[in-house]
Order: sequence, then structure tokens, then C-alpha cells
Amino acid sequence: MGVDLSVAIGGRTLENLVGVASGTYGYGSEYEEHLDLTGIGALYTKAVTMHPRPGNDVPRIVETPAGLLNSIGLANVGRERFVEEKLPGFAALPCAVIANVAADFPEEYAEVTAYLEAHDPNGALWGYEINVSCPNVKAGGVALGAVPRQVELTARLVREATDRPIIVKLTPNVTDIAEIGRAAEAGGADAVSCINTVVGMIIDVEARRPVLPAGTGGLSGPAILPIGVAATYRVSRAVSIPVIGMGGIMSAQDAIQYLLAGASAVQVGTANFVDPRIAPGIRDGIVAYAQRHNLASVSDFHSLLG
Amino acid sequence: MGVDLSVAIGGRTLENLVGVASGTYGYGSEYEEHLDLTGIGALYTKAVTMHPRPGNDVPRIVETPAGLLNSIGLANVGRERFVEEKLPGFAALPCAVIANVAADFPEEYAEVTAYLEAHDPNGALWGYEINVSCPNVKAGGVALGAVPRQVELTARLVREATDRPIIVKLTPNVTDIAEIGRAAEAGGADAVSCINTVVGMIIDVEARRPVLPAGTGGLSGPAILPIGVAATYRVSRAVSIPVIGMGGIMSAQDAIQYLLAGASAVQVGTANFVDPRIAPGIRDGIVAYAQRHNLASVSDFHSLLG
Amino acid sequence: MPLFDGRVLANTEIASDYYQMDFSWPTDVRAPSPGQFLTVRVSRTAVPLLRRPFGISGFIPAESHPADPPEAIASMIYWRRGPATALLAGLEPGDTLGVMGPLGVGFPAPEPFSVPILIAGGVGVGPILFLANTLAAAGYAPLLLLGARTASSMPRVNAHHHVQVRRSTDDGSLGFRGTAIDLLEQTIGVVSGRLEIFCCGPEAMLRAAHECAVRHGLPAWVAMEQTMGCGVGACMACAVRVNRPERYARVCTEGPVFRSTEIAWE
Amino acid sequence: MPLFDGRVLANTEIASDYYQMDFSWPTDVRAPSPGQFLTVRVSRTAVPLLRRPFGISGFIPAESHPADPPEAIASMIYWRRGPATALLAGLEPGDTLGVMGPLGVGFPAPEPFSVPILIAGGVGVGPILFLANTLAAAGYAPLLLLGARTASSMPRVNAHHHVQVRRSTDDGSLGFRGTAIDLLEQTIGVVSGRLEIFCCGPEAMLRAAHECAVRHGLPAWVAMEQTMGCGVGACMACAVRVNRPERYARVCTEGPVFRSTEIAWE
Ligand SMILES: Cc1cc2nc3c(=O)[nH]c(=O)nc-3n(C[C@H](O)[C@H](O)[C@H](O)COP(=O)(O)OP(=O)(O)OC[C@H]3O[C@@H](n4cnc5c(N)ncnc54)[C@H](O)[C@@H]3O)c2cc1C
Ligand SMILES: Cc1cc2nc3c(=O)[nH]c(=O)nc-3n(C[C@H](O)[C@H](O)[C@H](O)COP(=O)(O)OP(=O)(O)OC[C@H]3O[C@@H](n4cnc5c(N)ncnc54)[C@H](O)[C@@H]3O)c2cc1C
Ligand SMILES: Cc1cc2nc3c(=O)[nH]c(=O)nc-3n(C[C@H](O)[C@H](O)[C@H](O)COP(=O)(O)O)c2cc1C
Ligand SMILES: Cc1cc2nc3c(=O)[nH]c(=O)nc-3n(C[C@H](O)[C@H](O)[C@H](O)COP(=O)(O)O)c2cc1C
Ligand code: FES
Ligand code: FES
Repeated sequence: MGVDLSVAIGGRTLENLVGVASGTYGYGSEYEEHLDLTGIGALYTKAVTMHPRPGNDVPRIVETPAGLLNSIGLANVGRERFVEEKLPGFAALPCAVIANVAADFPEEYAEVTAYLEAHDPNGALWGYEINVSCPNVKAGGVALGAVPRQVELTARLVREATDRPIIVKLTPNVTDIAEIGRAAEAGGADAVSCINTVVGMIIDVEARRPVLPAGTGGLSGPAILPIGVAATYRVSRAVSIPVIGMGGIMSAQDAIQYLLAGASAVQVGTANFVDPRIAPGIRDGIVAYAQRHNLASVSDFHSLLG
Repeated sequence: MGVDLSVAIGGRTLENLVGVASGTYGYGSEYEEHLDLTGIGALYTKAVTMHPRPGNDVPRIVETPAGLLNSIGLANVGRERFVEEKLPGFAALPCAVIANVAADFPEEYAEVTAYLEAHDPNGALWGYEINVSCPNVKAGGVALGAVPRQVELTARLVREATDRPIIVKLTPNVTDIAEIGRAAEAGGADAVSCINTVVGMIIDVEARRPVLPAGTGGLSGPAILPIGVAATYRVSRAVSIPVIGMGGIMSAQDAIQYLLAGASAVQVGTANFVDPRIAPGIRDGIVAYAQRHNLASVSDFHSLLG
Repeated sequence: MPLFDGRVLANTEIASDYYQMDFSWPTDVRAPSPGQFLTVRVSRTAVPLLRRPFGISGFIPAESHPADPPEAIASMIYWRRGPATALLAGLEPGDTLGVMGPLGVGFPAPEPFSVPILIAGGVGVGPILFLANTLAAAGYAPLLLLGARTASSMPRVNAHHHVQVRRSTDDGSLGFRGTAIDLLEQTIGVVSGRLEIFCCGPEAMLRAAHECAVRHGLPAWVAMEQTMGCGVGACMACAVRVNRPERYARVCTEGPVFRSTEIAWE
Repeated sequence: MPLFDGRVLANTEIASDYYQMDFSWPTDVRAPSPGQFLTVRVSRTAVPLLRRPFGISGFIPAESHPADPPEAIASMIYWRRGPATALLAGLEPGDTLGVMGPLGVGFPAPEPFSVPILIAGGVGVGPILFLANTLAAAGYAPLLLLGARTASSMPRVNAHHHVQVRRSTDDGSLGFRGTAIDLLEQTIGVVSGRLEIFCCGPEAMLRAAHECAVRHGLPAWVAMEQTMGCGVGACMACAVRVNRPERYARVCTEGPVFRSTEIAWE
């Protein structure tokens, strides 16, 4: 039986619903040197910001039980060098490229997006993932992504800046993630993705200070799989736009959990560090499962949870 | 050097700051049959509710990467049989016993507490842990423990019911756990404990439904260690009452992370299932560390984080 | 003191993906009775995290074999099916096995002069084998019915010579063709005496054994399974629905063995 | 294709808690150069999760030794210090090693006719040994200074006969008494020629080597370490502060070897 793993988002189609998550695959070129990116549905770039950011003090990552805690600090070259140095390479990649956009306030998200729009006449970018979930970014003390009104406003302003698909990326560090998902939808997002990392801290007991100089960091990897699946399930029931699930996916089985929970696509993050060839294998595993269970397309996964 | 691992809470003292967490050690008698409880500072009982609760459908637990997802459903014999069947055994235990109280609304917490007060003339109970963090318990759709006003009210009403120490147990499933901690303090809590379990879900991909019939469950174990340490750090900086830290403690090193993050005591939960003798070993490990680092008492741990 | 480090003495494949592990059992730990179980700590890391429960398939007291210092030998039979059992299958003689046990309530003794009929399928073979051998040594003449899918998945077991073993396979490749319950029905029809049924295996088999027992008016005992947290009655994870006002009993403490009529079969 | 399964050929303790692992390296994978590294997947479970980086301590091309089918042999020297290296220490000949490499930028060739002085401490011994042997084979006469805390932690290494090895221990139990940097100072004082310094070891040693080089007006190259996520430049985890407008460089891609003056020493 043929299995269709494509997913429609905001009038466009991703042929393969398995993507690689922002911050874990760079801009494609890093891995491409080593590996064939065929088999990856979408590359979500490292965050792009208004200005270059050097990133946080080191160390920036530390391993936790079945997890990874990071505080990279949105290290990136900024929108201008992104357009000059990274964008030209995207056309040659065998997968869709989605720019992950980060900013400090709603208008700035729109401004970065508008800049990328203006400098990508050939459409190297398939769409945008709006990272409102960065714990560093605050709106009056609380993370912007935790305030429904701010998320809605951000989506609305970005919507005015582009006709390409907009995916709003949600943080799990909130009381009610479904509410944030609804706000993104109300603002005009074409999809939401979840989850970004979970706030965590690890302390070096010999040095008697947090391992990460920033204090807290974002937890990713297998440890958060159940958190991501629960969030995806809740958001899927709350919105009618597609949900892109992630958090701890290490195998096709894990990805299928997300699809059954209501996701229409998935992203693989930390697992790329363990095995950079893992995403295509996950896609193949989903196809084999779909065949075994007689599921023709991703919507057939959703009927199962009621 | 002598190390003092006692901690003062609401005018009473726990001689040993390492306790065993609610729901993981029953009422002491279960393990006591097999093991000596000496070396455990406090036993936090399984939740006690107004009426007996049979608990949820099975299976009630499932293992996740470095974690445990549970949906026990507060299975317990209710306040009356608790008083008849469990309370009499506590006097013989070599450790403090703290009743974990769960209820559906603020007044009910106070009622259960008042009932236990009235039926414990000999003071078998050292104090109360008020479990406002049970995900099943809702206040208008949102968990009671996620609403500062409700938490404050609950603490206030329970405060009127008893002079013994009250510890309010916080949920991590909120946007701002520090705010909830402050609410508990404002209501008159003598301490706060954190964290309860993190909402999660695991799906059986062959059966195509959540493994736990309740859908979501609570995640505990090493996977959540960084989440608990971060929460403890945040709450410790927000309140001036003692904080009791927990979540994923499997070793003295893990417990020390909590103390350095600001906790004045810790609880060991899921680790008891792996090794029921683990809590006394953790206490010994903390003592050895304190000696090595010249820390005379728990407050010496706190100066380190600034 | 039910927590101890056993020493692996043997770890042998006794059918495809079925293993028998023999390990030392200290003399100061109570001897297990059939139907009781133990939990094993399979890893020092957080994956897999939980101890795993296994039935006990045999026990040789210290008095019955030479060892210096004296120690007993316990056995368990396990199916290699996931991460924990894969790690167990990798253990070698001399390795350490972290054990907590014996735990739970085992099988009751059959009425004197009754004929015990023991039925096992899948991972139920261990406890039932231990029961069969114990009963045979106590003077009973138990009938042991072993069911498997096919000949290669039928565990090779050492049964006491007073145990009468009959085997069934779903595909008929060994012994009786059909399920162990079909074999039970057939056996009940031909064996005379006061029959008493003891069953351990997948839940569907337990229920079928129960129903068969009810049909024939026979008493039946079943060993239940449920995912376990603590193994000692503290966490309320291992619930099984029973016909009592509390609705649930704990497999680890009230069980694993229950009278089949106590269970609220779904 | 830099991802491959190596076969462990030997795994030998060469000092207390120091091991050398030799493993097969496919002929279709580029040969490593000294200072480059690889990452190893140590576990199939989620604990430990990340691949771990290790320098390459030696390489024997397929042409230089008989094997059928032809394959090269690579080596690494590692310190058993935590969960991942404990798992590595448990590997035996014939086991599989999941390797990604060679990665990063290695040591540059010294100026012709210069005298390379190589200093290693701790886990830095592998890359420096590889460099020493490569330089010796290329006609240089490198001086190799190996520092250790005490005699028992001094790795036993096979150095090319054109490598002049000198050892220092902090407690004087073997060779020179003092740090490798003390030995470096002393060596610079007595060796003539155009000296060039190459150092791999703990950060304090690298900084001291840099400062020593600056004092003497010598060029120095240091191999940096930083916790790594991806190992290929994608995650920005392995940052090291450099004297450039961007403030940070990536150890895995721009390094691990840097000119010592490029580093913004704290
Ligand atoms: C009282 C009792 C006696 C048992 N006796 C035996 C026996 O004699 N031989 C045997 O092979 N197996 C026995 N089991 C089942 C055994 O516990 C599982 O096969 C084992 O836990 C599988 O672990 P795994 O990691 O290999 O597989 P997993 O892939 O982790 O699990 C496979 C299945 O095993 C069960 N399981 C997993 N974790 C637990 C747990 N913590 N507690 C209980 N069940 C779990 C679940 O049903 C799961 O779906 C018994 C179980 C119980 C409750
Ligand atoms: C470029 C480079 C080359 C290296 N070469 C060698 C070598 O030749 N021999 C050798 O013994 N060691 C080498 N190391 C260090 C080696 O990676 C660590 O010793 C190893 O990761 C320890 O893992 P563990 O689980 O045993 O210990 P852990 O207890 O996990 O870690 C101990 C220390 O190792 C470091 N570490 C842990 N995880 C990572 C990671 N993902 N990336 C980098 N460092 C980490 C941290 O500093 C940590 O404090 C090198 C590191 C780098 C970056
Ligand atoms: C090192 C690292 C860097 C990350 N950087 C970004 C980022 O720039 N923008 C973003 O939206 N998410 C970022 N993330 C979050 C991931 O995209 C993903 O949401 C998260 O890691 C959960 O998925 P995983 O468990 O599969 O890794 C980063 C994650 C890691 C581990
Ligand atoms: C099986 C199980 C049952 C629990 N029951 C309760 C409970 O009744 N009341 C409560 O406040 N917390 C309960 N908890 C939460 C624990 O007390 C603790 O907050 C949590 O497990 C985190 O700690 P850990 O990671 O050390 O287990 C339960 C946890 C588990 C695993
Ligand atoms: S396993 Fe904990 S009560 Fe049975
Ligand atoms: S380890 Fe990822 S950029 Fe270097």
C-alpha cells in the first residue's frame, strides 16, 4: 500500500513530515559535508535574530539523565549575514528549509521576517518558524511565549509580513499550552510546533555553581518525550491548524506517538547529535508502520485517539 | 567535623532532612516489614482524602526514558480508615510522619486536616503536606495548584485547622512556580515542597491508545531532575520559608544539587522503587560531602549560590 | 532482609528467547514458596529504571546441595522481550544479580488427596514448574499442562518424576494441537478425582482457565500480572480488579495468586 | 562518509585508568591527521546520551599492514573518568564501535627545519603522540614532553625512535620533578634551533604553554576541549572565546587546534 507522508501547511506541502529541529542541524551545510540530507522533510534552521549574537558563556550544554540541557544563547550570525552566507546554500539542499526566527518583542519578529522575505526573491525559504518560546526573551518579566495576547500579536504581525507558511513554536513552560496554541491560531499562524525545551538546571556540586553559567537552560532529549507527547495531544485538541510535534524523538516509534497524539508532522532534535542519519530512518519506520496498520496518510493516524 | 542535617519548619525540627516522598513509601508499614526505616528523616504518606478512592484503571504506571509516568488516581483508604488503620502504626516508626493531604477544593483540604487533627491526640503526625498539585484536581478547568489565589486560600484555611507545620506541595506545571510559592507563604504555609510530577503521556503505538487509561500521567524520576532543581532554585529565591526539594533524586549528589539550589530538605520518591534502602545512603552521602566542603549545617549550603 | 545480591550460577536458553537463570540465595533470606516472586534491579543507570518482577521457578535449599559457605540456589525462567530482559540475558555466571524477595502470596496447598492440574503459558511456566515440583515432592501427583505457540518456544524444563507433563502447541508441532486450555478441557474430561486448578500465564489464558473451572465446578487459582512500581504494596501501581468493595487489590501484596472467583474479569 | 562501525581490535590499560583502544578504520574513510578527533556513540540506550569526542592517537594505513579485506587501524587513548569512558573500558576485541570522524582541524605542519616541542598532559597524550610519530616519520626530530601526576598515571606509549621523549611527574616519582610546563621551560633553555610548540591537555596547561611561548617569542598551537553536542559545527555548543569580533569559535570545526594567540585566555 502506498503511504503518503506529506503534510499541507498554509497552502504549501511538505512531502515528508519528518524534519530536523531548529538549533540541532545548523543550516544544513554543516552536516551536508558529511551526509546526504535526502530523506529529511524539512530543515528548521538555527534561530535567526535581528543582530548577530555571540551566544552565552561556556559550557553551553550538559548531559542530564536521558536528556540534554542547553543554553546556547541564540548564537547566530544575524539576519544580514544569514541572508548573505546561509540563504544561497539552501536552494541546493534536497529538503524544504524553514527559517526559525527569534526576537525580543512582537514587532521585531515581524521585522526579521520582513527582512528575510525581502531578501529571498527566489523562495529559498519554504516558510517561517516563529520561536516565541525562547526562555531568555521576556515580556514584562514573563516569557513572551507564555502570554497569549503577546503570542497572538506576534503571529498577527508576522502574518502581515509574509504569505509563506508561518509556524509558531510553543513553549511547554506554561500552565496551559493549549491556550497559547489557540492564541497563535487566532493571530493567523498556519501551524504550531511544540515543544521547545523545558526549563531545567544542573549544579556542579564540586564547583558549587550551576554547570551552565546562565544558570538555567533548556532540557531536550528522551527525558522530555512524555512531556512533548502530552503537550502535542492537548494542543491538537485545541486548534484546527496542523500541529508539529517534537521533544525526545529517538525512533520511529517515538515519532508515531506524536502522530497518534495528533501531530501532522514531527521534528527530530537532540537525536541528531546521537545519530545524524536518524531522521530518514524515522521516516522509513513511519512508512513501515503505516503499511502494517493500513494507514494511508497522516490524517489516518489522528482518528485513533478519538 | 560534626554536620547538623536538621531542619526547622514551623517551630518544629526534623532531625534528618532526607525524607521519602508521598506515594512512594505508602504508610511506612509496607517497607518496614522488609527494612529498617532508621536513617529516613520523614515519611510523607500517600495522599489522604475525604473519602476512600479506589484509584484509576490499570495499568497505572509505565516506564519512560529515565522516568516513570504514573496515574494512580490518589488510591487511598480515606481519612477515616487512615485514622483507624494507619495512624496507630506511626508512633512505632523511627521517623517523623507527615500526612499528605489531597482534596477537591480549598475547604475540603481544611476539613481533612481538621479531621486528622481531631483524631491524632497523641501527635503521631509531625505535620501536613498539602498536595495542591494533583493534576486531577481542578478549579474551574485549571488545576487548583496553578492558581495563586486558590493556593493562598487553601493554605489559609488549613492554617486555621492546625498549629502543626504545614508544607504546601507545588506543581511544576505552571508558568511561574515562584508566584505559587509566594502565594503559599502568604497563606501561612511553614514551608513549600517542590516538585510534584510533570504532566506527560506515553502512547502504545501497537494498541494506538495512551498506555495509561487516564491519558496523561505524572512524570517522575531522573528524567525530571533538572526541572526540579530549576524549580527549587526559583522558589527558594522567591520565598523566605524553607523549601523542600525533590524530583529525580537518585544519589547524594542529586540531593546536594537541590540543597545548593536553595532547598533546606529533600524527598526521595521514585528512587525508592529502584532501591528501597537508598534514602539513608543519601543522608550519609550528604554528611560526607558537608564534611569534605566544611559545611556545618544546611544553611551553609545556601550561601553558595549567591 | 529481603534485599540481597545473588550470584549468577547459570543462564541458559531453554527455548527460543526463553532463559533459565540460576542464582545463589543467602541462607538468612526466607525460602520462597511457589507463586511468590522477586524483583531484580537490572541496571545501575537510569535506563531501564524500574526493578522487574519475575516468578521463581525453582529452589534448592542450602541443605540439599554442597556449597561452602552454604547457600541456596533459586531459579527463574524469563522471556527475553525488552530492554530489561535483554540485559538479564547478557549476564554470565559470576555476575551479580540485585534481588528483592521473596515477595507476595504464593499458591495455597491443594486439598489433601486432590489432583492438582497446573497450567502454564508464556512467562507463567516458571512459577507453575516450581509449584509442580514442590507438590510432587510433597506427595501429590500433579498434572502439568504446558502450552506454547510452537515447538521451538516450548521451554525445556526439569520436572520431578512424579509430575505428569503434557504439552500443547497452537500449531501442533509438539504434543497436543491447540491451546493449553483446550488441553485442560480434554484433561478434565479424562482425569478422575477431586481436581483443583492452578494457572499462570497471559491474562486471556487465566480467564479461560477460570471459566473452564467455573463450568466444571472446580476451584481455581490464578497468578496475576501487573506493571509494578515498588513490589511491596506501597505505591498502589499493581492494581487488579477484584470482586470486593475496594474494587482493586494489589498484585504484589494481596497476590500475585488469587482465587479465580475473586478476580473481576473484564 | 564519516560515520562508520569500527571493530575493536585491542583495548589495553596503559596507565592507571588510562586505556588505549585500537579499532578498524574502513579504507573509504579519509585518513585522520594529528589533532583531529572523532566522536563515539557509547550506548544504545539514552544513558549516556551524547556521543563523546576523543582525539586520535595513532593511525596505521591499510597499506602498512596485512588485513583481508584491507582496513586501516586507528587508536585513541582515553581516561576512564565517567559513565561513557567506563562503558568504553568494558569493550572487548570484536565489539563494535560507532565512530564519526575524522572531524575538525588538526595541527599544522611545523616550519621546515624547526624543532617541534610537543607537550601533553592528561587526556592530551593521544593527539600529541599521534603528532609526534607523524612528525618523526616526516623527518622532524620532535621532543615529546609528557606530564603526569605520578608514575602510575604516566601512560606507556609507543613513540617512533626519532621522537625524543622526556617525562615529568608532579611528585618526581618518574623523570623530571614538576609540571610539564616546568619541563618545557627547562627544555626551551637548553634546546637550540627554531622552536615551535604544540600542546594538548588541561586548559590550565594550555594557557601556561601559551604564556611560556609568548615569553620566549615562540609560536604555539593548542588543542582545545569543550563539551560537544553535534561535533560538526551545527549546534554552537562547543564555543571557545577567541580574539575575533564574533567572540567565539567552535572547537569542533574551527578547532580543536588553534594558534595560542587566537584564544582569549580568561
Ligand atoms: C508477579 C509477576 C511475575 C512475573 N514473572 C515473570 C516470569 O517468571 N518470567 C518472565 O519472563 N516474566 C515475568 N513477569 C513479567 C516481567 O516482569 C516482564 O517480562 C519484564 O518486566 C519485561 O521487562 P523488559 O524490560 O524486558 O520489557 P519491556 O519492554 O519493558 O516490557 C514488556 C512488558 O513487560 C511488562 N513490564 C514492564 N515493566 C514492568 C514492571 N516494572 N513490572 C511488571 N511488568 C512490567 C509490561 O507488560 C510490558 O509491556 C512477571 C510479572 C509480574 C508482575
Ligand atoms: C576535541 C576533544 C578531544 C578529546 N580527546 C580526548 C582523548 O583523546 N582522550 C580522552 O580521554 N578524552 C578526550 N576528550 C574528553 C572526553 O570527551 C571526555 O573525557 C569524555 O567525554 C568523558 O565522558 P564520560 O561519560 O566518561 O565522563 P563524564 O562524567 O560524562 O564527563 C567528564 C567530563 O568530560 C567532559 N565531557 C562530557 N561529555 C562531553 C561531551 N559530549 N563532549 C566533550 N566533553 C565532554 C566534561 O568536561 C565532563 O566534565 C576530548 C574532548 C574533546 C572536546
Ligand atoms: C542545542 C540546541 C539548540 C537549540 N536551538 C534552538 C533554536 O535556536 N530555536 C528553537 O526554536 N529551538 C531550538 N532548540 C530546541 C529544539 O528545536 C527542540 O524544540 C527541542 O530540542 C526539543 O526536541 P528534541 O528533544 O528532539 O531535541 C534547540 C535545542 C538544542 C538541543
Ligand atoms: C507512584 C507515585 C505516586 C505518587 N503519589 C503522590 C501522592 O499521593 N501525593 C503527592 O503529593 N505526590 C505523589 N507523588 C509525587 C511524589 O511524591 C514526588 O513529588 C514526585 O514523584 C517527584 O519525585 P521523584 O522524581 O523523586 O519521584 C507520587 C509519585 C509517584 C511516582
Ligand atoms: S507494586 Fe507498588 S503496590 Fe504493588
Ligand atoms: S559540537 Fe556542535 S558546534 Fe561544535
